[in-house]
Amino acid sequence: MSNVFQLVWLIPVLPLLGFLINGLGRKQVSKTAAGIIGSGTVLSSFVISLLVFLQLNSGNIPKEAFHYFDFINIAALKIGFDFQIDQLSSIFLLIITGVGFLIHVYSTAYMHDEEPKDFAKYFAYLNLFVFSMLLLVMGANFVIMFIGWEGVGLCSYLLIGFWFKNTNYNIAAKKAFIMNRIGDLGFLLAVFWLIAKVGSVDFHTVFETVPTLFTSGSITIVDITGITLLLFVGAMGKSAQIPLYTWLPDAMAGPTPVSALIHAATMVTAGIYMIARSNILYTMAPVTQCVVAIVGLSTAILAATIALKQNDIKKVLAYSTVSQLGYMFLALGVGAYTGAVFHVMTHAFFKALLFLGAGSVIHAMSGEQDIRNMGGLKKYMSITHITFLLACLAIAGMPPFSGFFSKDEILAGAFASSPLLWGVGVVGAIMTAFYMFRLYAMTFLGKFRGTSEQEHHLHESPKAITIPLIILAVLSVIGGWIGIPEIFMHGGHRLETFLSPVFAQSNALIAKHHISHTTEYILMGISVGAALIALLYAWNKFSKYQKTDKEETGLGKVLANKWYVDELYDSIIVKPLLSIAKYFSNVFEKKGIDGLVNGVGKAVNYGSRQIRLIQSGQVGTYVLMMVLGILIFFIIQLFL
Amino acid sequence: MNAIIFTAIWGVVMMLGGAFIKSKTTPKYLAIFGLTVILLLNCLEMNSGMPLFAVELKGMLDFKSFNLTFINVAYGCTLLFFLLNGRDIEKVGENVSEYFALIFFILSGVALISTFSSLLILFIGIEIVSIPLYILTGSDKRNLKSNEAALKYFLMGAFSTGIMLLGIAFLYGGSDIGTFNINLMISGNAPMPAMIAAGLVLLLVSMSFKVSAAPFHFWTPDVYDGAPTVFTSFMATIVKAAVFFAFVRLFENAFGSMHKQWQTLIVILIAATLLIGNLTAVFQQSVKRMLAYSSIAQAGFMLFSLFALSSLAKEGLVLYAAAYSLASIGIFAILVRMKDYTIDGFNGLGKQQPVLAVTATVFLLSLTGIPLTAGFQSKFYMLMAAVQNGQHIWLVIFAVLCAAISAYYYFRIIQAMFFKENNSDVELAEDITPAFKTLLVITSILIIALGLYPKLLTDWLYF
Amino acid sequence: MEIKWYIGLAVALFCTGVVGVLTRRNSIIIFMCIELMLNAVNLLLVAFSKMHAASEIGQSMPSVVSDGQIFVFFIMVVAAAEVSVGLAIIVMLYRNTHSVDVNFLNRLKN
Amino acid sequence: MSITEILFWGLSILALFSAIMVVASKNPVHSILFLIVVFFTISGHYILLNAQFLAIVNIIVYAGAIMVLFLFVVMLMNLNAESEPKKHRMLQFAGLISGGCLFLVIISAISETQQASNMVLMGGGESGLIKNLGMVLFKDYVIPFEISSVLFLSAMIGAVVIGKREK
Amino acid sequence: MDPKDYWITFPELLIWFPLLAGLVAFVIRKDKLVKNWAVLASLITLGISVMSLLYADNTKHFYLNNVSYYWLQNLGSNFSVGLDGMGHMLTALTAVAFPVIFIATYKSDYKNANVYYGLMLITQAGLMGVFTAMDLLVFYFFWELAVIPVYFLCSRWGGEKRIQATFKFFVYTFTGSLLMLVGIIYVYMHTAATPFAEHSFSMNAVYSALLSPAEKNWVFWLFFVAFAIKMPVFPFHTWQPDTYEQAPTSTTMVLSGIMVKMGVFAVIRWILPIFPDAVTKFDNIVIGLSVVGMIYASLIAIKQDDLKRFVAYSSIAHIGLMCAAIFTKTEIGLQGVMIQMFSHGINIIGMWIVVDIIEKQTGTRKISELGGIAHKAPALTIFLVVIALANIALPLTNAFVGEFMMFSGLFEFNMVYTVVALISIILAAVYTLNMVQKVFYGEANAITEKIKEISLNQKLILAVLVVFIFLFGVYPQPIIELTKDTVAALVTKIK
Repeated sequence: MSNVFQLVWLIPVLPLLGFLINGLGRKQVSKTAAGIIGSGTVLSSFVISLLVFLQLNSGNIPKEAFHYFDFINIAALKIGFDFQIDQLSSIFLLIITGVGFLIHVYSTAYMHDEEPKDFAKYFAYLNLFVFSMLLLVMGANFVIMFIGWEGVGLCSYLLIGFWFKNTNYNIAAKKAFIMNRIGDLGFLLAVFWLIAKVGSVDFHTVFETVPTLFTSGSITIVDITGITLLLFVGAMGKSAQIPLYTWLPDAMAGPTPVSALIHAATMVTAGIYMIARSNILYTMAPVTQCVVAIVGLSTAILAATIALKQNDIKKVLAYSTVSQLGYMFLALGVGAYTGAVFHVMTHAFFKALLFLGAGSVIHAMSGEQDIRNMGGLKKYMSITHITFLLACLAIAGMPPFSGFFSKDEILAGAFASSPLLWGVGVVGAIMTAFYMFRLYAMTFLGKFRGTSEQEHHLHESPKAITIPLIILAVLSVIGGWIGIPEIFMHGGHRLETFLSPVFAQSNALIAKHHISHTTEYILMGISVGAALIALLYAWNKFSKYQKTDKEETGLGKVLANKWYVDELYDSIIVKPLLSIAKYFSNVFEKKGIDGLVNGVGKAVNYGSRQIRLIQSGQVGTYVLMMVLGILIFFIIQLFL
Repeated sequence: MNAIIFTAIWGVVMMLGGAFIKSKTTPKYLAIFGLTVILLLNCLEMNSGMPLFAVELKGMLDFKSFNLTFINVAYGCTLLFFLLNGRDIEKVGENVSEYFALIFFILSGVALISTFSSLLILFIGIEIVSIPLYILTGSDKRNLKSNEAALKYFLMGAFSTGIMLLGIAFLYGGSDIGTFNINLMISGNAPMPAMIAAGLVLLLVSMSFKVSAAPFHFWTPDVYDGAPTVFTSFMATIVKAAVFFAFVRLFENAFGSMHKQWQTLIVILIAATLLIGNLTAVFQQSVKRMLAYSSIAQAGFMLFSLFALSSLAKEGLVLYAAAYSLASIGIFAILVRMKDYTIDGFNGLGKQQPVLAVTATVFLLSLTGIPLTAGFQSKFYMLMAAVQNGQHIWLVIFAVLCAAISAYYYFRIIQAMFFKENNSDVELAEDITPAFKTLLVITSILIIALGLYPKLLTDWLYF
Repeated sequence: MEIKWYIGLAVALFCTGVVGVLTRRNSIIIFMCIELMLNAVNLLLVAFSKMHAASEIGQSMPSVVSDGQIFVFFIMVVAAAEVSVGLAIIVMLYRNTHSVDVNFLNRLKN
Repeated sequence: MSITEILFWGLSILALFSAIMVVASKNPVHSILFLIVVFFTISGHYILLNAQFLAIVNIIVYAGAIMVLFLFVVMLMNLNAESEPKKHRMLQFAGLISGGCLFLVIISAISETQQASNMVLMGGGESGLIKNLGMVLFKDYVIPFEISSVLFLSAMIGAVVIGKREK
Repeated sequence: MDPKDYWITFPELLIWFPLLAGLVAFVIRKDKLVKNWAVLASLITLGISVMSLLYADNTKHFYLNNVSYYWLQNLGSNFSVGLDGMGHMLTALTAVAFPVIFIATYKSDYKNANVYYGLMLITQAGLMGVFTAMDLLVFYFFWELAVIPVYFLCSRWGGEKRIQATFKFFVYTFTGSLLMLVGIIYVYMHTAATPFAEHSFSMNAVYSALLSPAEKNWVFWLFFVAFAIKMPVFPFHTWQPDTYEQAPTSTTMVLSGIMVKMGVFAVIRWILPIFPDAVTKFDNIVIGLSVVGMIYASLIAIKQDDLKRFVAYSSIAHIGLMCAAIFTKTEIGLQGVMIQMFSHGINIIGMWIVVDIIEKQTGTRKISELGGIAHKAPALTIFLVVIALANIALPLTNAFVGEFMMFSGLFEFNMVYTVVALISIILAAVYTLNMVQKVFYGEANAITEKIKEISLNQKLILAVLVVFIFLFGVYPQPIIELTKDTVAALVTKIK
């Protein structure tokens, strides 16, 4: 066992340190210091994760989790504060710390207009996020994972609402948090269910014992399905799937790097990580898998359709993220776990790149986000333009860019389980290509449509922005080559071989279905071809786009308004809830319960007022009462 | 025996003193001195078991330490009453020494009815207690309320005497051995013959009248309200407690063996008394009248001793008598000094007279039955006795609910004293001497001491 | 003579007194009715004492018989005392209100 | 029907009649006189029962002292029929009914019991004689006797306190 | 094993010292002086409690933590007090809370401060007594002793509608405790004899009282109503918002921080062991009520505009969960309650401190009138946000551990309740974030313009609380270690 593993705990702790320093000393530290601390910590944990990865790659893998201290330790339940390092988590570690680092660097430039203490605060939050995300992926049991899980939710809340003076941003942040919360409840319930059934939350224990318990019958298929479904609810919230996806587009209120890091590269993929982590459970619950696949696919399509009509550069990217996430869930649903993870990785590269590029554009346009007021930017900001184009190609799934490999793998998996899924998937892919290039064309091609004073200080962004762009561009070009399918190159899929131990159990259960190479070629051809056509169509349609103020009509309007989903939620959930609350607090509480309580008091008062009238002051009455009393007593005593 | 003889004699002394002593204040000191001596003599008799004069009792009286302890309690409270209210008695009218004399006669009556063992003594004792009370009630001659109270009290009192006598007559006729001795009257718990039953009911009624238990309580509010406040204080506390003691002793010794046969009547009495007393008190605006009703409510709790009729209950009764008397004497003593008897009259007392307010709070808390006060212990004993008895738990619950209501009206005064402001800065209370304050403080300390450690009292009851 | 007749008579007189107390307003008359009640009781007691005299207990211990009559004696004593006080009170009230009507006594109520 | 029974019934009816008249008659003076009659009849009963001492005391104390006192007071206030207005009927009626009920209840409770049919020793019996009662009174009942003095004292003081005019 | 005859023991110290300190406070006339005296005294009490925690191990130091004196032998009641795990934990909470409260409200001046602080300290003594009582009668005494001073505190120094509100509170709780008294006596009458008396109030005797199931079923309610009112559990809660709104904030802190725990504590200490069968019989009703209460209170909290009422309702929701968790009778649930009792105390006191600061500075509690405090007073905001997050049980805050365990206990009991109860967690997020947003974010308005950053000692106090929040959020084990014996004993007793 190499001593690198003794440093594992540093990976999350370093960003935490960064958070503490920047957070507590936000008044003292200068901008540069804050930037250096922020990025430096993440960089160093990246280095460590790299070392860890190399260790794993060289085949020495820690047998069990690293135990640090007891979190909860009672007779009924033991939950340690444990980290688990295996292939899966190491991949994610690399993505998080790597992309995270780049985005930190990017941010130093992007946020430089902020006041020093806000600047420091921003980096503090960013580090805190990285810390939580690392907890999420390193946690060796569901509870630690959940800690990270909610932690990232919190950070996204804080960062979306970073400019807290703007109420709409706060509301967006709140929405994000609450929708995540809804998902988290699913997660929690699943955990409780596990505790009740398995009596443990450790990944090792659970994944070892569940199959045996299942065969022994002490866990039924119902339990497993329930648990997995509930976990998936959690994933829905975190990874913005139907019906809990609406928060993600609103989350674009946050600073662009945040959108890149949290809402594209890392946090939103937590759901995929979690399901991939507990793949065995899912493999044992086909119903759930089916649900996952369907939800994923429909999300992919729905989001894609919406993206077709969005004009806010970040909104388009947001919806494309949602739809890409949908693809990943599709992959998980059809049991192509490797594919999902693969796509997470590539997506992290190109989507981060897209966002950062968009950020650079917005930066150049001094805050303008509406692509209808852009255009022809390619002659002002070439690096941004190039990298953006590469990213678009990647996401559109053009070979040999990274997106192609991962998406192709997913589609292949889908086809294997049912051609229908594949078909729909392809449609999604086509739309992806279309809206991405609509975006690209309207932004960079044609002639500039913005105001003149926007125009004359258009400029290429500084190094700190462009370098990350370039690095990411490279990655999103070559990133896919670690997963070259069999048909091109035998043993080319290094990722699969690397990850295979993680999914060993599931793969044992899944019947390995082979698609003949010819079919695979055909599929590939169709999807790529279709996408290409859509791409070219969008290219020349929108490169000569003119600003028109004619209203969208028909389907276009519906799409532009995102299928009115927000309005729907508002009217069937939010409003009724609020009115009930209103009724309770104004009527039921006051009139009902408290009314009852006070009613007793009133009754006593009333009784008092009445009963004292008997005290008439007349001796005659008094004596009469006495005599009556005597009579009653006599009757009771002598005749009853 | 000492108590009876010497209180009677001292009454005569006070009476004659009235003829010779011109000073208004002297009788008070005379009375206080005399009562102290008598108290000591009674203690002496308790310890030695020997009275100064050997009188052949002929089964008329019974001086077991239990009864003597009660006499101590009653006399002790009276002493306190003298100390606190001496000045106010002087204010009532001219015939100060006569008032004291009457009080002493009442005390001898108290001693009689707390030691009687013959119905004859009970009858005479009750009359000795009542007749002077009629007079004291009417002693504020110019005040029509006082007159009215006196007449009402007298007429109804005489009426209830009639009832009582009829009852006694039936008992005499009904008991096979034709006796007035309560210990021999009945034995065994065979279903009682009709005449005994009739006698029992009539006695029950007349005694309930004397202790103002509903539905025979009607005289109480008017009389307590009309009588001069000092004497209200006296008759609402010591006298009432004494009559209660007699009540319990009568029914325990005479009818204890057939307790179950008449328990129902007691249950009705308790329920009615608690309900009416507490409910009616809620709405009163005059503190004096409110206290009158509250005394009815308290009687409801004391009746539990009759309901249970166990040793616990009897201890409880003595404890209750002490606690209730102490607290009421205290609160009345303060009331007497108040200018305005309405609850608003107490507004802002806490600022003007902190000592009065705080002690008054202790008294009221005790009357409410808040722990750490004697009031709680006594109620606690009563409830324990009742629960121990086993039947009619609903009655116990009903009782505590009524106690909750009682909190409602007692706390109105506390609120007035501490939490309400009085706009004018006139004196709320008059001639508050340091001695008076000290006495009040001592009283409240007594109450709390009893509340923390009731054995102070209960241990005396048997040895 | 059976005791029940005496009981009947005494109770009848007693109840007449009660009715008087209930129906009259003149406090003196009410007071007289109360005296009537007391006398009824006296009669009853004497009758009972003689009843016991007839029984074997009475034969064995004559005190049983005399007890009742002594009691009557004491009742008379008490009654006398009561009367003196009662009339005094009534007179006092008459001095102040020039009426002996109990219905005028309602300053104290509720 | 023996002579005693005849006397008993006669006296009883007279007693009841005059008792009712005490309650019924308007004029206070009349009620007093009727009350005196009642007392006399009751003394008669005492004599029938051979309780001579009580018979005498009854006449002296009640018919003599007490009733005269009453008479004085009534005269002093010169109350007459008109001076008492009607109590309203409702209450009178209720009083009548409840009083009657009381009577019925007690009688019906007691009359049927076997105790109620005990015989009363008419005429004979020594214990009612002054000699015997005197002995008992001063031997067995000395305590109550002495104590009743307290009662009288307090009554006396009371009368003084109440009666004395304030200066 | 240590000698039996210590001249004084921890429970005694914890009770008598605050009591004496309170009595002393009455006679100190100078306001400043009495203020400092109160702080000092409470700090000393804290010291004592910390000491007692060092000797918490009852297997070694039994006679240091338990003592019994003759009191009313003839009734079979002795003045016996003792500290078990739960007792230690709650006395510690009480000991921590009071200095925090005193220092946090150090700025605010009261008329006749001596009376004020005297009563406060006496309240502390009463609370200590409740948590240490090992004799049912003694428990009842302290139960009342703790309430009476609070009654006076609230009605004397409270808001304008204080008298009615407080009086309602008093009569409500008083009725409850009287019913409990009947229950106590009834149980007592069925206990075994002692050398001195035919029955006994001592804890063991009471635990083994011979009650028939039927009797247990109704006596249970006599006890439960009293405690339900104190906690309070829906629908007995209506006194709470009014009282919290009207009471002076420091008293409100005592009420909501500690006094509320009296109810929870009492249920665990007395109801569970005495009426296990009845608990099992009625668990569905009680848990149902609690869960409904959680949702109900949370919904109302969404609509509250007054910060104090807001906190009150959110507290009701939290307490509902505790009550439900107790009645699951599961080890994990009860353990969760133990942790949550402490955490809730800390968090809600913190919440009140912030509310108090805001009210003191702006003169209003209306959420609608506030806003934009964040950039006027960042430190305050950060503290509040942390506390708010603890309030919605975010992981790594102390509340999470407790609620996690309670929920998982509840889940073991019944899944449906858990789901419903969890909804209230969402609602908690909704109303808490609403509040944070409306009060602290957005643009500052006329009222909040003049807000200044909080003073150093306020910072320190809040910092202490925040440290607690995170310490027990990350490493709750100490509390678990402290209380797990109690829980184990309970669970075995019930099973």
